[in-house]
Amino acid sequence: MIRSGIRTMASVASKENTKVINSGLILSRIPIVTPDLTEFEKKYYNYQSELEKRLMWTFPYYFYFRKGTLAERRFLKAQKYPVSKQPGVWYPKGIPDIRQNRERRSKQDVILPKEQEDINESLEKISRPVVPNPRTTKADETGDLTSLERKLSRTLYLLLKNKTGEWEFPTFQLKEDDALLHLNAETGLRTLGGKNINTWTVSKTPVAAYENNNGSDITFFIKSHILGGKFDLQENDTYSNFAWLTKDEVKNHIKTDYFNKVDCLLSKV
Amino acid sequence: MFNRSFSLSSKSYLPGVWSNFNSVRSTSLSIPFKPTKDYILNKTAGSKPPSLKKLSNKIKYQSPEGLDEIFKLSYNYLENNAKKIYDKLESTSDLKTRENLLIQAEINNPEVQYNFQYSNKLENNPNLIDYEQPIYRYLGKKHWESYSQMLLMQRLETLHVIPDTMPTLDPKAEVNVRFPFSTGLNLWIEPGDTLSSNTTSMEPSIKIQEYDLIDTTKQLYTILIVNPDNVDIENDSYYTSLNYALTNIKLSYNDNIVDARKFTNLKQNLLVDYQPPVPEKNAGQQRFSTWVFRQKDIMNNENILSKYANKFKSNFNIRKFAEYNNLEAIGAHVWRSEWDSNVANVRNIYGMPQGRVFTRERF
Amino acid sequence: MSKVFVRFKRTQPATAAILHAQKMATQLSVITASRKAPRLLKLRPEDLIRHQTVTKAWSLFQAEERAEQEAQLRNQYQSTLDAVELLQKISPRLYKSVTTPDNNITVFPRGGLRTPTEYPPTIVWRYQIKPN
Amino acid sequence: MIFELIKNNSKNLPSWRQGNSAVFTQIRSSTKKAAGSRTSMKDSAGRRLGPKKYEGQNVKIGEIIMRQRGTKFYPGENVGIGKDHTIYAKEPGVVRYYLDPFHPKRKFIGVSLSRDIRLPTPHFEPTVRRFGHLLVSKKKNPKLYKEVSEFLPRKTELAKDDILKGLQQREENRTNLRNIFKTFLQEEIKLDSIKNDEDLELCLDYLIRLRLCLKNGIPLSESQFNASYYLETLQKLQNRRLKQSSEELTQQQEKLNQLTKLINQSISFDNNFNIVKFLSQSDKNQLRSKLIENLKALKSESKYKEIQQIFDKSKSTEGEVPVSSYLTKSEEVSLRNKYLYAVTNEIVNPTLEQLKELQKKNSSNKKNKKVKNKTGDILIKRYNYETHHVENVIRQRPSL
Repeated sequence: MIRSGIRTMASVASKENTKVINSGLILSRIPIVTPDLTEFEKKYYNYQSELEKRLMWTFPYYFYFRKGTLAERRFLKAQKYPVSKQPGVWYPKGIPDIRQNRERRSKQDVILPKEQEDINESLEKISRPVVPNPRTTKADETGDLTSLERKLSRTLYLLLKNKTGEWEFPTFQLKEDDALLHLNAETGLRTLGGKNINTWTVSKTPVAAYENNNGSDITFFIKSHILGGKFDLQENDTYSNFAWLTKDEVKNHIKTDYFNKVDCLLSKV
Repeated sequence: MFNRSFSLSSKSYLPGVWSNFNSVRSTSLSIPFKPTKDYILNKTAGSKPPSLKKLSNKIKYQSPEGLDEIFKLSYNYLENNAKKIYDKLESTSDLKTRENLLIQAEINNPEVQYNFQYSNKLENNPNLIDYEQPIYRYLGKKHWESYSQMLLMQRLETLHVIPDTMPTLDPKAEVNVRFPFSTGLNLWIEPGDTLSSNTTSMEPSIKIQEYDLIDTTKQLYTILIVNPDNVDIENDSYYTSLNYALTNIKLSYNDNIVDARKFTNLKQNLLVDYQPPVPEKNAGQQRFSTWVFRQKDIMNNENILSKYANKFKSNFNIRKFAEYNNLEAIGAHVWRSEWDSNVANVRNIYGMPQGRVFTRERF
Repeated sequence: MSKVFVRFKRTQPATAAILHAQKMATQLSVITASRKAPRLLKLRPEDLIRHQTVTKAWSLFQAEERAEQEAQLRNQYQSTLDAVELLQKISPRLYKSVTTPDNNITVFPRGGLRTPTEYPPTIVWRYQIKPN
Repeated sequence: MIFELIKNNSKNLPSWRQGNSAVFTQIRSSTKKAAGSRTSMKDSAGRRLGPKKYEGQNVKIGEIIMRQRGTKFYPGENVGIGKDHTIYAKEPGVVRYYLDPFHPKRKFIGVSLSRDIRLPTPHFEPTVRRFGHLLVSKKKNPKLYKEVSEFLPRKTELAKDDILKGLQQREENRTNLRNIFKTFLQEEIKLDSIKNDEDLELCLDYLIRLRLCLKNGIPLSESQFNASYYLETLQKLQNRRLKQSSEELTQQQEKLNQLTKLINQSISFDNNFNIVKFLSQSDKNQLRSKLIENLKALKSESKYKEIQQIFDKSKSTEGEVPVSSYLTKSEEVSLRNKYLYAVTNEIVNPTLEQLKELQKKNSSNKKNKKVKNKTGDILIKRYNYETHHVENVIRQRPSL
């Protein structure tokens, strides 16, 4: 590609000034939690785990709990014991086949003894029970599109609303002669959204090009991730609003041909 | 939409392609026994498999947990894929591609799989395994190739049936042989079995199962049974005889057992009457190989008889015969015969002269 | 002959060795496979077919996912290629800047990107960045 | 030097050893002995290996062609290999040393049956074989002929008596069956068209064959064809053997067809393969549904003796169609289990009186041992999965 570029440089040099070059920025916030499972996946994993429980070797509790300890006693107390075999008795569901306290014909449920639950205990206490944070946040409930805390399981993309009322990715015109695409995008982002933002531009190579206004105006997209801080829209002439949106929301917000250009660049997850 | 979605169109395609039976989908693609079908497709909690007969066994049995829920989703997913293939089928007219699409559309159907895996593939019941359907032909071929075909080829090679009769064989149809008329038994013989002369005293019935896509209304078959081990005492060698020859036999995918009932016209179908194996004492084993050919066109038996009749018994060349009549070998079978005390009886019934006796040692 | 009693250190009786061996045998038998393995899972034909159906559907589903992902990657590569080629036509200067390797930009960010977890952290997002 | 070393070391030894320092062990140095030892005397005489017959030489059966260690040469066509890899001729002919493209790394030795046959023989051509046995003439060599034709392998010779005995037994059984069929045909069916003995014999042949086929699990229509075709073929062969005219054959076959048709319409076999009067499928269905109704009615009135009588063949009344003629074996068993042996009532945790009553009943029932295991009340312990307790249960079944 480089070699061919050098060859054709002279021939296209005359055209250089005829087009306006913009650098666009696809700024994403990567998912914070693992992707949501589909119904099929959920049920399949459930089936597999049930099978695994049925086929697993008997849990060697004596390996984990030393004989005669309190922990062992607590563990044994929590277990449910299978029906034991007695001679001369008819078992309609089949004669029990028990080894090491396990019914070999069915699955083994290992029940962990419950710790005392007291959520109100202070955070400093090390032995407090583990209570996971919810996967949905306040922003999800209020439907706040500008929050970085919405849709934790999805990748969010920054979209801006320009003065004509159209949504687009942040786009900045290359004004100086020696301006570079990615640097222009980064400085542009900071003038628009304030200095309190930490981003990482993956590469200076543009990932897509979009021509609008009959091809007189070309936007080269640069991919970038937001790592910290926040986008705070400053007073400006071009954009009036911003939003952090998932791929399907992006599709609803922007024009079809514009979306088709960036379709493959946006993550489904 | 873009979220990782599992497309379920059970709503849009009720009742689903796999429960539609029409000209394209025959009823053999469904399980005829209703309780089994219900159990597989719409199992309710607590119901037990109908293949369990005793009540006590039913109480004892537990199907795996979580299977019911995931099965419904899986079935809908696979049925949806099948629906797409059936849609594609409507716009194709090429027979080969249609056949392939029909196979692809049904291969994941649990009903088809159940029918095929748990019913007799040899004595097939067309309500369960209907070889008219491409999918059953495909499954049948795979099943045949997994064992029986390999066994046949091994026996043909180790017994040197190839190249002693035909040069080689590219097996395309499954051939099975049994002798119901002589014994009253319902047993299929394995290639290479040594059979008593009593068993083989009457003609075999031969099952020819085609798996390829052919025009069954036109295709004709020739069946030859040859014995390359007749003693040629003058040359101190052996010669081949033709022991049974059937021509112009018409078969279908399901009705394909060849016996006297298949003869529409005795003269056109029966070229050479059955000559039972009557090995002579100390002359070693004789290999009786059954060859099945596809014909290119109708054979004129009178012509052949006038030309070759004298050669059938004394020195038959099966290669030349096949070449002359444009025959394509598609299947074979072999059994072995040896002298036993019943040979004299068989010779007597057939009005043959007494057998010769040879020295036990070779010189 | 006079008997002299001597005090000895008390030793274990002979049966102790046997008991020890027995204990070893019990312990070994506890960890042997035959005692821990469950009974074979025997499915009836109907359930086996249902299981096969599920397995088939899952493998097809996975294959579909994989194909989709590969197609997306292919499209991404093509899109990048197209963009760079267009840039080459329009602006050779930018094209050169884009295609010359620059180590600074490809360096992975210092704090790193956070790996997704099953549940979110207590502080979901850090809104204040440290000024460099 | 060694001596000194021992001396010095002995200072550290305990006192009781120090005095005897002159005692020391003998040490061997590594020198070759002048005389020969056993190791050098192991050379054996030459084994006389190598080819015994060369390319193009004639050989007879059993002649050794090559002695070798390992398979330097592999046995090719018409040769064998011994346990020490000796290659010998199996056929008389010409020795050939050759290569085979199917095994490019091997050298072969073969015997070609004649000088103009090259080895290896073409892969797709029929193999050239030599028969080798000699014809034993009855006229020229009657003694040898007798000896050879009467010879049987040892195993066959030993099994012969048993086989003949079995044959005789089966023949006897068949005659018995024939007699039964004959009386049945003559007394129960009284077919008019069977006039002479010849026809009757043909019918009996057909019936024997039909029963055999049915017993071997061949479906009815298939069995009927099988039996008639068997007889037809025999007729055809007899016709050929006796050199009768073809008209005669067609006559015979027509007769056979008539008789088989007649028999198929008037006779069938029950589920124990006993001959019974003909029942069509619709008749069978009708009888079955009637039987089930009857059984239901009898069961509701708990008339188990009557139910038993229905299933008991020996006790069935005159004129009534026996159950076995229209039910299949499995149907019969399942109906019997359902209506005769099924548990009618259960008493959980019975009282003392109920237990005593049971004991009394059982002691009186003891005589009838045969039906005991399937009928009569029983007391068992059963595990209850809800209460997790073992409970005593009296399971009441019809007592006969």
